[in-house]
Amino acid sequence: METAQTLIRPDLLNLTPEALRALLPYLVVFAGSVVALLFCVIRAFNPKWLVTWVAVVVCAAGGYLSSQQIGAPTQGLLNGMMVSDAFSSFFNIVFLACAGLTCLASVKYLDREKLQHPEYYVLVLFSALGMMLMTSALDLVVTFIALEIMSLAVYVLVGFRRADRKSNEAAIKYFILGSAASAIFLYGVALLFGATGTMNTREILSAIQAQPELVTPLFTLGAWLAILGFLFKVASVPFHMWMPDVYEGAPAPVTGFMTTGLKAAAFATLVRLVVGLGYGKGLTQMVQDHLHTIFWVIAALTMVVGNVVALTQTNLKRMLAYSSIAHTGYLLVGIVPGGVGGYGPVVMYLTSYAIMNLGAFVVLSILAKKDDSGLNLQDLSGLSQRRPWLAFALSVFLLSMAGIPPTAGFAAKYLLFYSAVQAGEIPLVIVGVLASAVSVYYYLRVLVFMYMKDPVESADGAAAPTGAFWASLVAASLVVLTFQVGFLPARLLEIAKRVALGL
Amino acid sequence: MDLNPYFFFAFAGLAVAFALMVVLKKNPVASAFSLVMVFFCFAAIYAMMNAHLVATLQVLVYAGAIMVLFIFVIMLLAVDVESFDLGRSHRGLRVTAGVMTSTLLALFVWMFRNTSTFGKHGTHTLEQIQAVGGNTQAVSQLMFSDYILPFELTSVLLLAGIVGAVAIAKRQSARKEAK
Amino acid sequence: MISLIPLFPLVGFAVNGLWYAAVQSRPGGKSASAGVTGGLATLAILASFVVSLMLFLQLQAMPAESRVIEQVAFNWMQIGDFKLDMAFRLDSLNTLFTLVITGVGTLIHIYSIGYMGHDATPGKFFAYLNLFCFAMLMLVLGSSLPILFLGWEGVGLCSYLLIGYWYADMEKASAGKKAFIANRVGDLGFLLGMFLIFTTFGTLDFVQLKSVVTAAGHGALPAGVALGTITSICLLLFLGCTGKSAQVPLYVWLPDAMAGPTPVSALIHAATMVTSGIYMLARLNFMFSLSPDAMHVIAITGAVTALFAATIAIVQTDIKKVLAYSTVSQLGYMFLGCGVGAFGAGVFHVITHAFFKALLFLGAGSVIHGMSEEQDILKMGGLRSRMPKTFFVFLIAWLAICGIPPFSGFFSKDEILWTAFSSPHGSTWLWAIGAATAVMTAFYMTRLFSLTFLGQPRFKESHGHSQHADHAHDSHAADDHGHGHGNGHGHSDGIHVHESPWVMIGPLAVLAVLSALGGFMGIPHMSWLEHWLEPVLGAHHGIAEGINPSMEWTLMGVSVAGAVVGILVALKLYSNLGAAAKIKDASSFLHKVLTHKWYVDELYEAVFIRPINALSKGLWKGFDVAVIDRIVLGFGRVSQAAGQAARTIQTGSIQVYALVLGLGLIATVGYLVYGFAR
Amino acid sequence: MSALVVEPWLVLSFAAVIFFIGLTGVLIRRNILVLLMCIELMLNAVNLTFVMFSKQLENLGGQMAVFFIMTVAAAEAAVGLGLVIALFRTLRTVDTDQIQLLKE
Amino acid sequence: MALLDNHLLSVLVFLPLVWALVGLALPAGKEGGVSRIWALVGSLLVFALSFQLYGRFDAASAEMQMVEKLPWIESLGVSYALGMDGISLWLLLLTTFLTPIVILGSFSAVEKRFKEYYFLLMALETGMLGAFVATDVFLFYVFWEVMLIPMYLLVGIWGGKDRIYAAMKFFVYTMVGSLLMLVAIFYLAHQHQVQFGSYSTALSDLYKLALPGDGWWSIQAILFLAFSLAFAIKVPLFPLHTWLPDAHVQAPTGGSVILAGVLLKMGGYGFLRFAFPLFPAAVAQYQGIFMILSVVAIVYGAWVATVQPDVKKLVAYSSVSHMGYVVLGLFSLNSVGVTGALYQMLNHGISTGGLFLLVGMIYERRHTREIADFGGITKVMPLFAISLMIMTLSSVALPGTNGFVGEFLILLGAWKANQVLAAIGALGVIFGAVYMLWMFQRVMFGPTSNPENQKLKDLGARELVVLLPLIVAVFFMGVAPNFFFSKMETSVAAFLKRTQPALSAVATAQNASSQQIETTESQ
Repeated sequence: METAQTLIRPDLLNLTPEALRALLPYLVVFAGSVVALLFCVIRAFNPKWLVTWVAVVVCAAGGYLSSQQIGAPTQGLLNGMMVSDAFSSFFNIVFLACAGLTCLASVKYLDREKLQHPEYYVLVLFSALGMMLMTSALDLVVTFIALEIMSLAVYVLVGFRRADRKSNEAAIKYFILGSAASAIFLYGVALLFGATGTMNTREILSAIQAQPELVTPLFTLGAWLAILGFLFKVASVPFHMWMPDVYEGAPAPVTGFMTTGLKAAAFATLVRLVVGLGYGKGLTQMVQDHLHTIFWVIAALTMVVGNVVALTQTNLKRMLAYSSIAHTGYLLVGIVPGGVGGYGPVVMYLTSYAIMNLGAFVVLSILAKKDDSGLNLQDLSGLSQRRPWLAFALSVFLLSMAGIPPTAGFAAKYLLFYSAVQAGEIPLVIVGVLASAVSVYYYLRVLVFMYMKDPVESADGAAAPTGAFWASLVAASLVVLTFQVGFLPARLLEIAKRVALGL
Repeated sequence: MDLNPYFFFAFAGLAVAFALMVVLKKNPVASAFSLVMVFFCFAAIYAMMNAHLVATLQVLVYAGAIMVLFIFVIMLLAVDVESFDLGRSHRGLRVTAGVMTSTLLALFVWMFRNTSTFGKHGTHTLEQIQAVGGNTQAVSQLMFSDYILPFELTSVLLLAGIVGAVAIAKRQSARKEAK
Repeated sequence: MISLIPLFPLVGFAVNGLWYAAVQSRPGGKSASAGVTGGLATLAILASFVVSLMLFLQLQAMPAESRVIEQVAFNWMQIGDFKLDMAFRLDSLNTLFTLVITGVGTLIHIYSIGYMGHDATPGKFFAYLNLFCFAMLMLVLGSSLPILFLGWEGVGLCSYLLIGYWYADMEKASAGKKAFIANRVGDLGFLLGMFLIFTTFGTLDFVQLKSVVTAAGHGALPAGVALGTITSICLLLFLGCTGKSAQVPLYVWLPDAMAGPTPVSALIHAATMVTSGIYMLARLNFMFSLSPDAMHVIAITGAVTALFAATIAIVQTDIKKVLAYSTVSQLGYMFLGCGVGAFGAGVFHVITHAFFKALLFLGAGSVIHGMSEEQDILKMGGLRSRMPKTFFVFLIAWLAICGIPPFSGFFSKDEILWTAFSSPHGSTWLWAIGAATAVMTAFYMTRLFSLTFLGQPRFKESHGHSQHADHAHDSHAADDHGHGHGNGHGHSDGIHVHESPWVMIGPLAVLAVLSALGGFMGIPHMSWLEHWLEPVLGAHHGIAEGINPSMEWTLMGVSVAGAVVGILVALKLYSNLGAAAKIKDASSFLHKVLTHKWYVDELYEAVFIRPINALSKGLWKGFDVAVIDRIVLGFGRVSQAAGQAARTIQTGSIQVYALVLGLGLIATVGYLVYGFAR
Repeated sequence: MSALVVEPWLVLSFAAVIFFIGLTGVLIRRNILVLLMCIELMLNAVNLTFVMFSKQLENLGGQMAVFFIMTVAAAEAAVGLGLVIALFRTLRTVDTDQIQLLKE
Repeated sequence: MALLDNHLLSVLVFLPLVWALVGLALPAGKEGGVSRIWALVGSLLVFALSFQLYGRFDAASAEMQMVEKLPWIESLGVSYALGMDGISLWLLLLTTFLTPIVILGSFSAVEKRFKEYYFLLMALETGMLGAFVATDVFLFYVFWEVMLIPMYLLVGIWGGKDRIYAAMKFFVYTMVGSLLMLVAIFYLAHQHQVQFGSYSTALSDLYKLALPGDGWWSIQAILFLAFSLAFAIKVPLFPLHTWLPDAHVQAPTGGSVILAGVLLKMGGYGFLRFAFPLFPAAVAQYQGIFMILSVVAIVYGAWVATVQPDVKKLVAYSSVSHMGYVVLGLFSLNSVGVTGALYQMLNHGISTGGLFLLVGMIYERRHTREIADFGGITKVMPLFAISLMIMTLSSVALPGTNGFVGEFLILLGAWKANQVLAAIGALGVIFGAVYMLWMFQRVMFGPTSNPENQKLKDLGARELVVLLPLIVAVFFMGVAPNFFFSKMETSVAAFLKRTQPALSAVATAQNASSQQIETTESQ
């Protein structure tokens, strides 16, 4: 028999219209970033505003296309390497919204910082694409590559203020620790591959469900290392150390993008990973219990450490970084029980958190002075008198983070903890609420400075930047959203639940 | 595992030795060259495992491209500073790190030793691979069908990497223009 | 109709009060004259008196066993089984009190018009007086304990307001506060007693209560109620009485209460308010008589108070203080009477005491008025000729309180002494204490009388001032700032002694008549009073076994003789001050103790006030701030410190970050290995 | 006859040794460039694991993964070195002990 | 007006907020003239509107009335459910009554940032009204928390020297307490799902839950304690009261009045509305402990108040004492005590509110609150003296004033429940008089020796208008309590009915155990 055999399966390359439609958001974003890149390169256009708008339009288009997919049936794409389901479509919208709003809010900031390089927007688009792919991926290799697409872009964005030492330092720290964590994740994937013979989470799950003896030490180690890689990305204690430094050093809009888009992406992927590796419904009892304990401790530690350290911070960006760690802890509460019931609220929380945190950083980027200075608490003294609306917006976002009704943060936290109580995690919830009681203190301290102290006359006080129209608009719309979700959380919750159900 | 144990242990030993040199040598250039040696050892082991394409790429991409990049940067930067031999971090950290990694290694090895069940075997037996024309053929064919998505994504990744590297490393012309 | 009685003074209070608050107290507002405001107030109380009188006559026309007039004004509160009406009930007991209060009250109001003629804020004063009358009338007219309590606390308030009337003097303000708080201590007992009654008997209405308590027949315990409960109720209520009626141990406020204007002392602290304790005992006599233990306590407290206060009165030199202690002592008599079961005798003494003590106080007021605010009897003397009218009325009162027949005090005091001896609850000891007190009373009253009116003046007299009395004392009234003792001494020119005007003397005369003749309503063995009170207080209890009824006359003789002896000794002693001084020196320790009122105030200060004050401070600084707050803030501090500690790991070094990551890896992987290895 | 057989766990352990040597390097070296090299070491250890399993399980997926990892490593190296250059421009150093501006 | 007919409560709750938002858009005017008039008109409008409640309330029914219910988060059974009964009626009216008074009283006290001040006051009113009418625990929690922020800002911006510390303490203290309540709410909703198959946080549904309640650490008991922590902090009950003196002293006058007048009432209201009917067995179990704590609060608060050098702090500690009475009455668990406690809540709002207003008025004149700085004020400010005297008398519970009715009923109720504790609690009657009168004496009496005090102006017309309603209320409530009781009676009885079986069960259990001890001892 000389007939040359081939491993090529042409059927994989014949895309059905449904599959094409499912892939369309990704293609649009990719195409958009390439177009934007072209505009960067071709100097004939004035790319200053054009690239921005290309990015925004692309995000909007991608978001719209994704929203069309939410109701579509779940389908595996390209050999089941990725999946288009409600979960991925929903998060696509979140990522693209974050990216688009970040782009809009960055315009004035970049002008002020003399950083108006069009690459910025391209990189934001690339990272958004990475996020989208990462959340959609089923195959861990795809997850890894998407993770790297996102990360590489973000590494660069963090270091985007190239002349600033802090920015450089943040980028290099993030890069080194991030790469190490990637390596750990990858090591886990390798072990999983050995333990199950596949890298596709769907297949892994069905394999261990069919053959419980596959849950070997090797499998457990691999699974844990893979999960750990994402626990690093979402900055849960003790894998959180990089985060405050990076958040502080990165340009304010980028930090905002990271705390929202990147965090949501990492967390969404974590959820996929946790589900795919059988946590809660496929592991042997012993492994399940041990992993549960580990998650429990990490969640508790994350909530406590994040909040407690945030208490001592005086720089707003850094404080929000620690608060972001604390929020990771709350989110983990939704994962600890290991049931689908928890994931809906996690989705909801991620969305709400994205809204309020992005808002907070947009406000910070408006407030920031050269090289993101002027973001210490003292600098906010009397802000309510100087710039009442900004102060109000920031207050809303902070109170929402503190979980005070009637804001999105409260509704989301309520639902999250509620689901945990249902799952019987009452002690953890108690740790959570006590930790969030601590958090109230530092969020309110910002309000103290803004509302209760009188303005101090600083030397460059007169040069306070003004007139960031788009950023203000973004902030305002986010305030509205914060209240809307706070008052009427039912709709978002329904979507989130449906989204999580498909996992 | 039909791996020649003598060759394997020889290359493995060499790799470990060079890896240690990467870590322990003060001079980054020495580290870099040790790393190249590690890469070569790995290539040899890959070859022994019938992963010919990977072995080749190991030499080309790692030993060739990446290491050249490293050396290039080292040279680029080393010109500017007196001493580039920074050595190691302080002792407490070193000891802790040593203890820690050894412990971790022990834990990992324990895990490996206690695993007897592995995942299901795939279809890419030696015969099958031979049938499609060898390792390189098989890998390439897979790349354009089963693994088309990650393959395409690598292109995006590289594009992103290029844009990023350019954005971050190019001379700060914009700033100067602004001034 | 009954509600009109308290309503008139309330309206008077409202009119005067609002007028004062809205007009007179405003900056630039002009004070109304005492004549106008006082006239208004007097009219109000007079109207009450008229109504009372009419109702009294109405009662009298009724058959004895149904002498009750009731009126429910409105439903005050009602919650489930707890129902409380704002209701008034007039019967033979409180009609007497009503008459005394409104009658004596009217006189004192009239008197005050003169006495307060030059006060800066007469509007305020008369408003207070009317308010007091209102409260006092509520107290006696109320058909249930809570209404009584309303009046009970109300009179306490007025007492507070009026004692501290000249508030600019901190001591007077303090005296007011002391009165209120001492009363409050008693009220606590009252309140708890009331609760216990309600939880035991389910009602607070007097009539219902009586029917429940006496359901099992006279002298028998009601079904299902332990004697201990009854005793507790009685003792708790009696605690209230000790506060309001100034008995040991809560009497301390009454002497200090003399800081108020003298008519107030007469009205509140002699004639009416302080007797409300007796009223309550009499009102609840059916309850008290069930508990022999409680009766003993009451009798003994009364006797002890009587004696104790008399000892102090002997050495006081302030004319009003002497009278104050005498009041305490006389109240002790009344309680002694009630305690031995002779509630009628107690009430009788309340009435006579109201007459003569009011007279004494008003007379003293007249003296003080005439002496330009001098109150020290050692600085008086020889006023007989200078204030003859005052002297005359005072003489009657003096004889009455000393128990010289046929003045009113004799009859009532004698009845108490006799029952103390003869009643089943009584004993020889109680009589002996009472008699001894009678002797001492005669002694110190005579001392007072002698030092004030007899002998030679011991003050520098000035002449040549205007003949009109009104002008001589403008110093005290024009400005209440400097009001007080100091002012009297400040007259380097000496004092122009003068007789008081007719508005003051008139009431005195009426009271003098009453003091002289009032006793005839209760002549032993043919007492109109006893008969009158029978529906409420029950028939006379008779005498204990083994007591010869003829002893009554003997004892009467003994006490009169004792009084006469006391009078004579005192007259002899104080006709020559040198002799008195010798005795004083001879018993300097005793004298000192007595002058300092047995150091009771100091004792209370040391035992209650200071420790609680110190404790409070300690609790505040030592517990509130140092413990609770420290714990609360401690949580914050611990969090902060933990945060700081966690910060220190955050060194900024990549290696350390990676190390922590690695440690997390070890911990988790180790835990998993442990799981497999187990 | 050789009794010596290369058991899978032995290869795995060898890879782990290399991996942890790399990790140790990240922990103890101060030169950022060497840190980057150490991360390459770690990735190589992973690659070895993949290839081993690929062979053992007769599944070329492992080798595919290696191919992608190499690509990623290249891109990472490019960006990482770019970052190092940028850092060096402003800080004039590649010493991790010198880049501790951001802390606590 | 169909809107008013069908949604009176919603209109009432949100009108202040909407009104205030419009006010934000208006110019503040000179010295905040526009803002304050706008706020005053708005609050008066709300007050007038609240009379509708009184008129339409059916006292004979214990059911929730004027009910509004809209699904809110259906999947969790959360609804926007409003309703009122005899318990909330008067608290609502108290709120709407005090708000215009506070606004009018703040005219001269507020010297900066007028617009925000009046906005926050009205927003606060929305929160308070909402909390009193919410019949869904989730909704209640929302309003409960929403109240905190305006109060926090009021204290923090317009407060005294240590305002920030006080504001923080207030907020964090309250927040810590309420968060555990939140967890308990989760558990309740979860239990509803377990027992009835659907989620619900509606109060009426949760009442139906069967929760094991035997012993000290039963599920009911733990849930009860979680709720109680929130309420006890708010009340505040000893030993969780330390935020109160700080908050009161530092808050601006208006803030203090609202804080004392309404916010503290949330705690008592919460006990009655939530803790009692939801956890009857646990309430019966813990009755003694809470009574002890409240008695301690009464005496302790009074003692500590006695030695305060600052008038406002004295009044603040007196609040601790007075609210101790409230809790004592509530936990007497009989209709007399509970009615008394409810009444005492109203009283405390009136009298302590009045006291704070008066302290504020003198503070505006003298810029000090140290008792030692005063003396002889009566002479120069007679009307002030009269007003203060009336409020003082109300505070010391003189019969004829409102305070007496409340304290009397509370003590009577407590006496029925436990005579020893009631007796100790009654000591407050004495100590209350001690600290109030002593303060009064030191401030108002004596010679007007300080020259600064000699030139003080007496109360002006506006201040009198502020005080008069309170003074009238003091006497009216003292004389005609039935006017109020008649509306509460049915509701209180209905609430108590739920605790009675549990109460008798606990009593029997205790009797049984004590009998057992006796029998074992006799053996």
